Amino acid sequence: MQVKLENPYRLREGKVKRVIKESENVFTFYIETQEEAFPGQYNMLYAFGMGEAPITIADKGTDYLVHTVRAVGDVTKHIHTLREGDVLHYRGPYGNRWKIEEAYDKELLIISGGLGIAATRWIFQEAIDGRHPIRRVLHLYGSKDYESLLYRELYHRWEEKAEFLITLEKPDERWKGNVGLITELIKKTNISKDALVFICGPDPMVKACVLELEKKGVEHEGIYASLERHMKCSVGTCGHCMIGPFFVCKDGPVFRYDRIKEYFERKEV
Amino acid sequence: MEVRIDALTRVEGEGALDIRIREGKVEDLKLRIYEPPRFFEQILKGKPYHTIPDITARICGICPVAYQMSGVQAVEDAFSVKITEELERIRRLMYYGEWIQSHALHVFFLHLPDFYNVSSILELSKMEKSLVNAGLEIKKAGSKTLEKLGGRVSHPVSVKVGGFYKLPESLEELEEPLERAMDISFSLLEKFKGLHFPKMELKDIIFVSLEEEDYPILKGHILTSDGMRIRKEDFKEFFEEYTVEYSSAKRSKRKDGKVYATGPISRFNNCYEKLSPMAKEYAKRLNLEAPEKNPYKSILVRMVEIVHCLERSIKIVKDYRRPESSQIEYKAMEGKGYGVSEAPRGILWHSYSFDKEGKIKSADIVPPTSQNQDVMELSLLLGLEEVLSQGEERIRDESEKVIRCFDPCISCATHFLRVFIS
Amino acid sequence: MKIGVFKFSSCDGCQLAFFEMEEELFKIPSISYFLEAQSVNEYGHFDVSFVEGSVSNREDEERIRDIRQRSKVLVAIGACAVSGGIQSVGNFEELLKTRPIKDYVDVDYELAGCPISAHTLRDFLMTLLHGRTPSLPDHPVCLECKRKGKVCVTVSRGEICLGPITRAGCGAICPSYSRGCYGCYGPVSRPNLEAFLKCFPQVEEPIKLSFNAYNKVYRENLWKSE
Amino acid sequence: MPFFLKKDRIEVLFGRLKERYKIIAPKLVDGVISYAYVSTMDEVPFGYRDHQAPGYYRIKKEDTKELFTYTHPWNSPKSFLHPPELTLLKAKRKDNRLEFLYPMPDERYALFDVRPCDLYAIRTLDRVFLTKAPQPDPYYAFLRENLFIVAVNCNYATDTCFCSYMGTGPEARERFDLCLTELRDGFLLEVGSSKGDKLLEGLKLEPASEEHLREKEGRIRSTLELMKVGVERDGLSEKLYRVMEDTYWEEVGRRCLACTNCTQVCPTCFCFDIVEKNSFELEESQRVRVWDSCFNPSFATVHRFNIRESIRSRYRQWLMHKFAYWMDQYDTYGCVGCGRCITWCPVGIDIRREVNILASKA
Ligand SMILES: Cc1cc2nc3c(=O)[nH]c(=O)nc-3n(C[C@H](O)[C@H](O)[C@H](O)COP(=O)(O)OP(=O)(O)OC[C@H]3O[C@@H](n4cnc5c(N)ncnc54)[C@H](O)[C@@H]3O)c2cc1C
Ligand code: SF4
Ligand code: SF4
Ligand code: SF4
Repeated sequence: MQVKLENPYRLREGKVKRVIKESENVFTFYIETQEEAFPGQYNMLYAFGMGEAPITIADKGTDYLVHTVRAVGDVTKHIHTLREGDVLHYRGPYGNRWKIEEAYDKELLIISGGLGIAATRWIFQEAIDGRHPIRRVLHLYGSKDYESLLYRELYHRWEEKAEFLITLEKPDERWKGNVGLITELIKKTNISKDALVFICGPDPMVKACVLELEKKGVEHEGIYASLERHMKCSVGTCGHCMIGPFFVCKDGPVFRYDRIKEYFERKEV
Repeated sequence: MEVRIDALTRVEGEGALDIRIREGKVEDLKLRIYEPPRFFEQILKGKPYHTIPDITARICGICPVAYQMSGVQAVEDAFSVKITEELERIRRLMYYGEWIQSHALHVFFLHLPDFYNVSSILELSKMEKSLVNAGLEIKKAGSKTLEKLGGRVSHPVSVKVGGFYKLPESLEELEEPLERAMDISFSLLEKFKGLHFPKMELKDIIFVSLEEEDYPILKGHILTSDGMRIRKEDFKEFFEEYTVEYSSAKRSKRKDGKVYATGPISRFNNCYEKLSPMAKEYAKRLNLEAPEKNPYKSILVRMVEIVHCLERSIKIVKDYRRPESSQIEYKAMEGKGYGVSEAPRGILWHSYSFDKEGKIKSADIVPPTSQNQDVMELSLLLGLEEVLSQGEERIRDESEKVIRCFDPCISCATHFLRVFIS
Repeated sequence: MKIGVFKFSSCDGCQLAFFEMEEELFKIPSISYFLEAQSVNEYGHFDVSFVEGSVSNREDEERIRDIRQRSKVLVAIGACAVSGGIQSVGNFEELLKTRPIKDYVDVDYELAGCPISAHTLRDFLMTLLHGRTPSLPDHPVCLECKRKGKVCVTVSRGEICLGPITRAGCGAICPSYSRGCYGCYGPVSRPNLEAFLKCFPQVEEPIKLSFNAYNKVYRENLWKSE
Repeated sequence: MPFFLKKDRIEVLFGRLKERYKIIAPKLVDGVISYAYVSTMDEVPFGYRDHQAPGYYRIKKEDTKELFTYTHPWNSPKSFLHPPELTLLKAKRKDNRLEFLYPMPDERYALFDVRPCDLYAIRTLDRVFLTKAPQPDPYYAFLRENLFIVAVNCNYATDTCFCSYMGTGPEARERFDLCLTELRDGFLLEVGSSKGDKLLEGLKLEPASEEHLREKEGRIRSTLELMKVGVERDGLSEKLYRVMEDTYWEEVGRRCLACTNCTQVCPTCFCFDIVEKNSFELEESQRVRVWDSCFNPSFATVHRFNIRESIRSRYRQWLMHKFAYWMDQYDTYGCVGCGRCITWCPVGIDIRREVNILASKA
């Protein structure tokens, strides 16, 4: 018998169209591809001899997709050496997507912490492109300092179309806006009880935001969070990304908060 | 003039050499081994007998099997254990593996660069790539034998009192590398013949080796070139260890004060007749004859011994059938035991006494390098005669070359009990 | 990349691993200091220094501090350098004072093993050459033992095996030769010693005889209790 | 239709398998019954009996003419379907480009003597790698599709066996090609697939009698009765979900060595790591899948931080996965009751006992 199955480990290639230096160790890559994908999904990016790393699809155009990568380890550092015209090997897209339709006729609150904005940029842009019946789109973005702000060239457009608020933890004299943790910003902001919330950021930030949202009367059913876990296969077989009964790689990375709450909030699950 | 070599290179372990020259003559010459002693005999005290092969192996990472073999032999001697011929053959094979590996390491990595006046095998490989590759292949045959029988090259894990923890199903995979190493060794004949050897003759020294049924390696009694045959238990009656102030390693001399040498040249001179046919042939083609008294030619003797080991190994491998049992039963008992074998560098003598439960009461180990320090100094005196007038650089260079002929292993030499300041 | 290889109190077995790398030894660019391998050595600055052996006296102590100063990355290789080695058993009997490298200077990486395996050394060097961050195993020998399909000697024959608390890396050689691991790679960083000793009180002796008896983990948890 | 096979005719069956497949069968390796390559039936440890208990395994030769006197081998079919090391891809640098090769395993195995628990474990692995995976794993699929299974029903159970409690044995019910039950003077031979039919093609076989069938039933029943300790399966996962914060986990965590043995010998534990194997000068690089374990301290690290730092939490992950999460993920328990993790735990932690204690706290 001949086994003819699509090999999930098969790598495809895309040309790097454009590289943007966002900050000292964060670069954004535009990759040529016509692959279908949805906001919230990620690819496994391959670096020869180094391994693979899951990286969110930060945005997508008709013939390209966007990855924003922070150089922290072997794979990501290698990817940072890529320049226009180089070839990137990857597989994907994997995982589920942000359920934007849940926000129809409601308020949509997006909360991004640090690099988490890579996972919300695309869905935010969709939400404000006018095709979705969403009452109000609000995006809160918390970042460490001025230097690490990502996607600065897009802010102007975003601010025109939606409420896009930034807060910095450790600002310098260049900064005129909000100062403090993102939870402070949530506190200050007017959010309706039935708002739909998308969060992406480090675990502790997600937890803190949920607490703050609870205070505003937002139900856990109305909160979605995109999680990060150790991942090797991305197709639900290596076991590394498990959180309770869920595989973050295939059941997530986006989870409705009430579904993962009891595992996510528990220590060491 | 004082010539100092602060750190000898391309030898195992670290030592130094001080030479004082006055009016064209060496006035004083000191081989200083400064590695701190590691007190093995003391560490062994109180430990159970079965730890001997694992602990004593750590005296030397280059010839651990030698320590294991002398060690288990001493325990077996104390407990009156008689190993079967079959198991003895496999012990020999393992020991051959170590000789091949260790000799090839010395010949190609440490010694050969001297004959080409280069700093290392890395440089040598740039000019004599195929020679170096050949050396690697020969060494690999030894390494593979050790890995197959003991799990790894350095500090193999399979040797125990009474035999082996486990023996492989088959040794078939060793045949090819061993045979290839043999072919390669012969293909290098012309290269070795073409090496240039400075003249030197060690006239008045005694060659000391073991003597046993075959060319000595695993066991036997001590044989001296002036005709003495000494039982292993009497070793210390004829040879004595002493220390010198400037060195942290013990030395050894014959009680009658004669300087002696142990190692390849001594074995070759004392037991030439027992070499395998191909090894004899190899020696003949190198125009090497016993007695050979030029230590510079030890490199050739090592090649001859490699051929001997390869020939014997191939036979054992071909005849190999896994023994019914990899070890024989025995009981620990009170007593004293001796073990002696031929490490690649020469005679390695162990003795232990045990209490009723087999705990070690005392341990005494005499490694080859301790024994060879006097002959090394003597050879230096001879070897330097020619070059004394040729400047410091040359003296230094030649001194190291002389020392390398003896393949000293300083880690072995500094294993010992206590420093006596003389 | 400038590489230095240094020896302190030891048996030489870990340096041998360089030679046992065979052909690949020749692919290492620029070994600038390695007494055992070459006669021309340069004692300058090093990108990576490999240190074998334990520190036993004043001179050693000064030497290791000097090497540290000259080295961007310092790697302790083998049980002697990582734990003090077999000779450090003497510390407890007040025979001598010999200590692991980390007791004197900062160490960037520790390659476990008595001796280290040529394979591990190869992978480590290669990882550095490829510009990767080396990651060394912190799981027990048991995992390797099972990956190799070896039968557990403790369960099937009642042998004492230090596998469950010993750092992987050797390829589970001892269980492969039907004997229990005697711990030559030293402990994993957080072994459950209490549980292990409770179940196998007889392992205390082999741990204390072992080439890693003076390892920090054992020093602090095992010898203290006395 | 089941057949009756005389004792000596089993050789014929073995011979036919050998013509077509690489046979993996029980064999004595270092005094333990292990799945390994065998070339003749003499290598199979007929007449031996394994005695297993928590942290204990020994065998003894029995004075008997019966063949299948032992239980399952210490390792499991997992070793061959999801091998401990498998190359997923080979990448090669060539003129500034990368070339990729995806080597598919090409072994055609026949597993001779698969016990009901392990047969069920294969079914579980099928779900993990094929039917419930978002993308079926072709490497597994290849080995699986070429696999020929000769199941053997158990006439004996050792003290760590509890398949009956997990509903997986001691009788094989599906997914075999052939199934043997040893009877007093022969074998009952059942055919479970067309592959099985094909292997028997042309053999003259005697149909089994009512009596043969009755004997089989009797034998299965007495094996069942040997299993005295198990777990209460009904509602188990719900109960366990309720005790995730119980202090008892701390208690087990204090005993567990995190040695990973249980996960490695378990026939259904599938977790793996993917590691790079590079050539020295990085002309070539392979991605290799190797067995991993949730007890490995590096298993769940995110940004240098191990999410499950305590052994307690790693033990909880293992047990909850087997008996609770698995149900949600694959609609079956992750445990088939083979007892391997009990036997091969060096400190003898008995998962049945731990499950029962935890469940009783719900
Ligand atoms: C669904 C998902 C989406 C993601 N999206 C993005 C994204 O859009 N952009 C992005 O930049 N990242 C993203 N990540 C995170 C990224 O995948 C990880 O950071 C990944 O581990 C990077 O791989 P690496 O090989 O470069 O680093 P790794 O080598 O895996 O290192 C990862 C972390 O471990 C540390 N580390 C490295 N070496 C060692 C060592 N030897 N010992 C201990 N710690 C070490 C590093 O400092 C780093 O913090 C995402 C993760 C997930 C799960
Ligand atoms: S033999 Fe030792 S290393 Fe192997 S599983 Fe058993 S306890 Fe672990
Ligand atoms: S099994 Fe243990 S003692 Fe044996 S080589 Fe490996 S780490 Fe060393
Ligand atoms: S959890 Fe234990 S008893 Fe259950 S299938 Fe796995 S190894 Fe067997």
